[in-house]
Amino acid sequence: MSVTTTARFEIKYRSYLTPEGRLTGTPPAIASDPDLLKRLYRMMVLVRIFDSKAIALQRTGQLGTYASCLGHEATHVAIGAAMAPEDVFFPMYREYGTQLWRGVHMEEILAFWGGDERGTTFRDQPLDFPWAVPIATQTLHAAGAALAFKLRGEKRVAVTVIGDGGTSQGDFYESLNAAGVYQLPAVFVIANNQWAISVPLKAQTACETLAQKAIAAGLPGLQVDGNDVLAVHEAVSEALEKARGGGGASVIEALTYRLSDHTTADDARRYRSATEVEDAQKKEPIGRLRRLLVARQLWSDQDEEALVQDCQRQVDVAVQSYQAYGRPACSDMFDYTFAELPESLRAQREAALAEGPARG
Amino acid sequence: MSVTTTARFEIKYRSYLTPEGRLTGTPPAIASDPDLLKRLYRMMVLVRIFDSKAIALQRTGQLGTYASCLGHEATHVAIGAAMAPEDVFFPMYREYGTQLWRGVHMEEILAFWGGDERGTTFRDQPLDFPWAVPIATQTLHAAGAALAFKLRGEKRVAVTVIGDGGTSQGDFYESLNAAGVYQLPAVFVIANNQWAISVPLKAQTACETLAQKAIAAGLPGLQVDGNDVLAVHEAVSEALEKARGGGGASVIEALTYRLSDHTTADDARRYRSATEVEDAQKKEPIGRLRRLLVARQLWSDQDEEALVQDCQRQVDVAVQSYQAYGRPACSDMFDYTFAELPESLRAQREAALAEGPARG
Amino acid sequence: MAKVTLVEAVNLALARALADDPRVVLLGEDIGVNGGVFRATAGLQERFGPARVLDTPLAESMIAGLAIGMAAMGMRPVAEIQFSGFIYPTIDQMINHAGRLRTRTRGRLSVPMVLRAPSGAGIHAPEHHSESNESLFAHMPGIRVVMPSSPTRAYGLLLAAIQDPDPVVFFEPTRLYRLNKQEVPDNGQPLPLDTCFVLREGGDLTLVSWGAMLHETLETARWLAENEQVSAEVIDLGTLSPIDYETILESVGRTGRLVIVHEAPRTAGLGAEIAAEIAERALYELEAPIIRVTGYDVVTPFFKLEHDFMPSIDRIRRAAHQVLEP
Amino acid sequence: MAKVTLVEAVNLALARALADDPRVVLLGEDIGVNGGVFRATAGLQERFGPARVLDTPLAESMIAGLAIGMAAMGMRPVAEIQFSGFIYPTIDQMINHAGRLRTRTRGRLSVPMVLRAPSGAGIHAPEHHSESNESLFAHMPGIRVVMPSSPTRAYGLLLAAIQDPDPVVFFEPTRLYRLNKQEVPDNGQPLPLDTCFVLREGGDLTLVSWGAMLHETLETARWLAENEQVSAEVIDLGTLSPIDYETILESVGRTGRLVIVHEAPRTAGLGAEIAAEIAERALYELEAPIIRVTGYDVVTPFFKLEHDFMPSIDRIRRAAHQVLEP
Ligand SMILES: Cc1ncc(C[n+]2csc(CCOP(=O)(O)OP(=O)(O)O)c2C)c(N)n1
Ligand SMILES: Cc1ncc(C[n+]2csc(CCOP(=O)(O)OP(=O)(O)O)c2C)c(N)n1
Ligand SMILES: [Mg+2]
Ligand SMILES: [Mg+2]
Repeated sequence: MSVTTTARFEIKYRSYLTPEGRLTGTPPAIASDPDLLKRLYRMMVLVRIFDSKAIALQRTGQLGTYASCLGHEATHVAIGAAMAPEDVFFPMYREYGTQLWRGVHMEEILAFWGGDERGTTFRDQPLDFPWAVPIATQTLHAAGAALAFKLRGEKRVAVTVIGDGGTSQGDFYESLNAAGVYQLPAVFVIANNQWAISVPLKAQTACETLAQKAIAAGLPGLQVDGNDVLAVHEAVSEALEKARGGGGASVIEALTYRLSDHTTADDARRYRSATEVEDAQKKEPIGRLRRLLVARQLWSDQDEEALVQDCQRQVDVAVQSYQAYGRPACSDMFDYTFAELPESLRAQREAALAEGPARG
Repeated sequence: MSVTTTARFEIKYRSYLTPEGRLTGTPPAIASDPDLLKRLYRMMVLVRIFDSKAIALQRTGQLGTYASCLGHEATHVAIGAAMAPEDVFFPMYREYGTQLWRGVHMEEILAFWGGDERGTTFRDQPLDFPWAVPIATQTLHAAGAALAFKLRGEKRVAVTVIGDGGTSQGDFYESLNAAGVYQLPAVFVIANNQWAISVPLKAQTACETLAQKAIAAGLPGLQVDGNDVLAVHEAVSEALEKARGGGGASVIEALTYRLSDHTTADDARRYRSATEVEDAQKKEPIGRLRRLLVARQLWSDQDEEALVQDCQRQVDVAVQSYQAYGRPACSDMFDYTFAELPESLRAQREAALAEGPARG
Repeated sequence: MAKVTLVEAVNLALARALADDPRVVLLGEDIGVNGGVFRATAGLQERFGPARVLDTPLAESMIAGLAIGMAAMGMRPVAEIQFSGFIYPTIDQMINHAGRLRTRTRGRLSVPMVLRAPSGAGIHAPEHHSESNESLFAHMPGIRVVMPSSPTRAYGLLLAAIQDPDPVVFFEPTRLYRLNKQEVPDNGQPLPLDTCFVLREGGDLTLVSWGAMLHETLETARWLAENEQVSAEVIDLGTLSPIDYETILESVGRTGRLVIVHEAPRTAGLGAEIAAEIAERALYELEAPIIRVTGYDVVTPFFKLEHDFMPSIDRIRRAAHQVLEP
Repeated sequence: MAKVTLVEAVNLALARALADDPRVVLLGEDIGVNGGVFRATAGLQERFGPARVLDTPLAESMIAGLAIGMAAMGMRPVAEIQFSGFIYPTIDQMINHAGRLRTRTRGRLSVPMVLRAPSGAGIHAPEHHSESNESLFAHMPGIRVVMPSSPTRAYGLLLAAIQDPDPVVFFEPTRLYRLNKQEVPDNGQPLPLDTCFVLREGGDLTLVSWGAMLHETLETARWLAENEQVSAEVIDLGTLSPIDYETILESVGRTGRLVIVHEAPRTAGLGAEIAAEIAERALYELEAPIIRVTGYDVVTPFFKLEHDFMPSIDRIRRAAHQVLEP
């Protein structure tokens, strides 16, 4: 035959929890696990309260530039909840929901954005990678870690998150390709929040979906409603199970929206309309989960009040710890450059210490 | 609905001329253009004779490392024939068939592999890019050129070729993405010869096809029989027409086979079986076109003999010109570094010239 | 004539180049509607249209590669990299193509592009937003590297970079972006790319620096003049590669003393190049060892310690005293 | 004990590391069945299996990024880049992650990886196969850069690089791969990464070099001894970053004369760093200006002119004469 079809693909989309808080279709098992639903809800609320506090700290000069996660809570928290402790997480820079679930402390997050390397020591989470500011680079680390797990025969999975903008980077593509070739235990979540700073999705790619980028690496790609904690949890859990069982990597595109400015250094009003943000606001993830819980009588106004108070208290404690960090030692700059200080750095270190703390 | 399908894709494959030299399906118009068929054939034979001469020169110490195009002739020549003169070609390193069609001289190709920059001056082809040895980098130049054409409103197309191995590079993906976003007049041909030096396709990617990589950029992807000059010519012509008309970029995967070692520095027997090569040999492109021409009584033994003699003569002339190149001037090293020699290079240039030609 | 900041001067120069030369096109992440994260391209897309000021997908190797293709086809692309910490993916394209297309084709094709990037620490930015990596580019043949240190020089040098027939990497010191203002006549006049700028004349010692560190270097010179009657000549390197050694040699010939100040790490930093060259060519004029005051050989720390990393006025003054009384 | 070439010594060291340490994994393009385009990994996949010696897809940034992830998870990846002209896409991963993961996490995570790459000109290779770019890596904090100049040192330094707890970029001079043989006992003994190697003692002048250029440098020293009774001390830098200055200073303290020889372009090459540092710390011991004999500030030419580009024995000898009779 002169013309034949050699390959066919399709991208599916999953969503169970509507913005109104109703379940549709055949929801996953966690829909009937009230405890887990409530834990997810609590964490999403904690993250949101933490987030607004961090912005307040920045606005009052107590924190450096900060990247808000407003609107991404379902995606981030669901990833954390789906992962096993021995899995390893490779974040970009705003997945606080995942990190808090996995034992990173709020004061560590603040310290990072406060300009202090001690923020990335993750005292209760020794293996997760720190934030990766150079976009997409972390996806290769995830692939490398997954390769290590596979070569050592460990049943662990590397999970990474990347933004819609990040999917334009060659590193992202190369990591998917490696994951395909080596059948790696890895899960790539694309947190598609529609914007890369001021660049809207349609100026980032001509693709209809970002999930279809998986096809270029021979991987399965799936779209989910990223504001539906059930859908994300199910998709990530399935991908983890598959990866853990030797079935290779998956790509999950979580459709969400960045409700805040890109960072506190950004002013999104310059490039997007208030209407668009208002529309997105209506689909935000926390309200819809609360509505579900309330409708099922799993949640009351009192619960809400108590939760908010508790979260605020936790955040306050974290802020205090952060503020107690003080200045790192100048010598730290040298002492962790290599495992052992080379001779040539010794003199520089002494000179620097002799300077005393700098102004600025 | 909880689960929906949001996108569907398929990859088609086209082939008209069987290895036996028979036409199948609905062949493109050029099947009934004997002159063009004969021109294509002549060029394919010239390229093959040139290629074997180049290898001979290398074996006898008259040329540096050389990358043979044995087996790729249909793909390469068809691209050249489909392009318009004002289009621009961005080669990798073995597309002599395209280049000769477009006015690059055989002695220039030899000079390049003979270690002489004058090989890339392309005296009768002032705009095409020189060879790009760093794999995949050229695809971005093609995208950039296409962007220039588009911004200036010119009806010109940038055409580039990349190998199967090259498709694993981030640069390739980034160039496709740019071509999608800006709807660029560009054609990306993947010359899938099954091997990247010693790495077979299945160790390069988990993809079923390489054409499907287009999906990751929202571009159309098509597979063709790369040993079928009609199929390649049709596919490239259509892609060019589309691009020229403002319809954007295309990806074409031409399925062929590298019948030779990777370069003269390689020994393919180390990593692939003789049987595989023999099987591929049966599908090589020149024999099948000759069989078609002969069956249609467009070609005789005498024609063949005359052609071979003519090609040999042309190649001999080119080898003589190449051998007459001599040594480039040492000053060339400096004089083309910048448009104008900076003061700091002047002293280095004088010092270098004072050295006299180096041994080595 | 209004006074403008350095980043406004960059904006002025870009606007002027766009207006004067139809081949000029800007491209980069967030440079369109948003006007660049530092506002260097503010208003330019509105004024010149989206075909002259292009937002790109998020991919730095792509930005450099597109610019090379455009430049070789006769345009004058001016590409922005959002921070110099994200410039590394361009290196392959810059060294393997931008810097060598002319020589490889014996002049048939060339790459008149500019790669702009903010550079340096001191603005309390997040990780990877405070790097100084000019010396990596200075080591690349066929590429000019430029870094202005005032609004006037930003304007004139950027125009020169855009007009230059070869690739230029143009670093803009973020710490100076809004530090102070100058009257910058928008006259379309480029400044030369083959000479240093003597910012202050003096006969006792020579201070060479570039970019933001000139701020501290000049302050040190002023302090020395006011407090110790020492007259320091201050030279702004301006074009970091190829280097104009004549100006420096002439100065050191008079002063016999040289201190080089830069923010990048010391080892294989550009200060080494200057020190080596001057020491070779002016050894017998030197009254004291050439001293480099530089960032340490450590990763630029997160911002709580960035001022411990960057050369301070104290350190520069101490070096000056060392060369004055060796 | 058979004599081996430099590339065979690399192979021996890799085999030894694979045998001794289960964490060691090799990865790279064509390193498996094919044994590497230079045969550095010949036979290793057969011997240690495809889970220890991995062929990778064709993507250098990927190779570096995978190695970082593997290393941080406790493996000891040794990655091969096929030629140093293709190492540039790794720079982003190396500088932004490999070199800083330890300091950014205050020691919680680290990157004990090795990035091996052939380096240098002189083997009539095609374009982009003859580059020397060690100084780009020497400028990166947190990364060691090593380049051996003999089979013995290739073996010992590569073992040391693999055992080192931090990232090491290991350049192998292609020109020396098969130039000559040495007896290399396969004893698993690493050589130190914190000292230079004095290859020849002498009191009249000091010649510092690394990699393939040591060949010409040593020949020059021999010539000077035989023909002019001049005794040149020849120092192999070995580890190019961080540099062991003590050995060089001690030597220059005795000879008062220093010539540095390297193949990479002059500007911001590593020779500048050494010259600057020695001139600063030993100015008063210097009897003559320090001279750098280097590649020119041009793109490494195609191979017909490569020997015009590379420092020749003539040039080194002329520099020696200059410092001897300044
Ligand atoms: C390599 C690189 N280039 C540029 C930047 C600057 N930058 C920071 S965030 C960002 C946009 C990222 O968008 P996206 O990937 O969609 O993630 P989001 O911030 O929307 O979550 C850019 C361009 C960077 N951090 N790294
Ligand atoms: C960036 C880069 N990495 C590595 C190489 C070395 N190399 C040259 S050709 C080649 C294989 C290319 O395979 P493919 O893309 O399939 O093209 P083919 O040679 O088969 O036509 C490699 C690895 C290179 N030239 N550039
Ligand atoms: Mg986004
Ligand atoms: Mg191939």
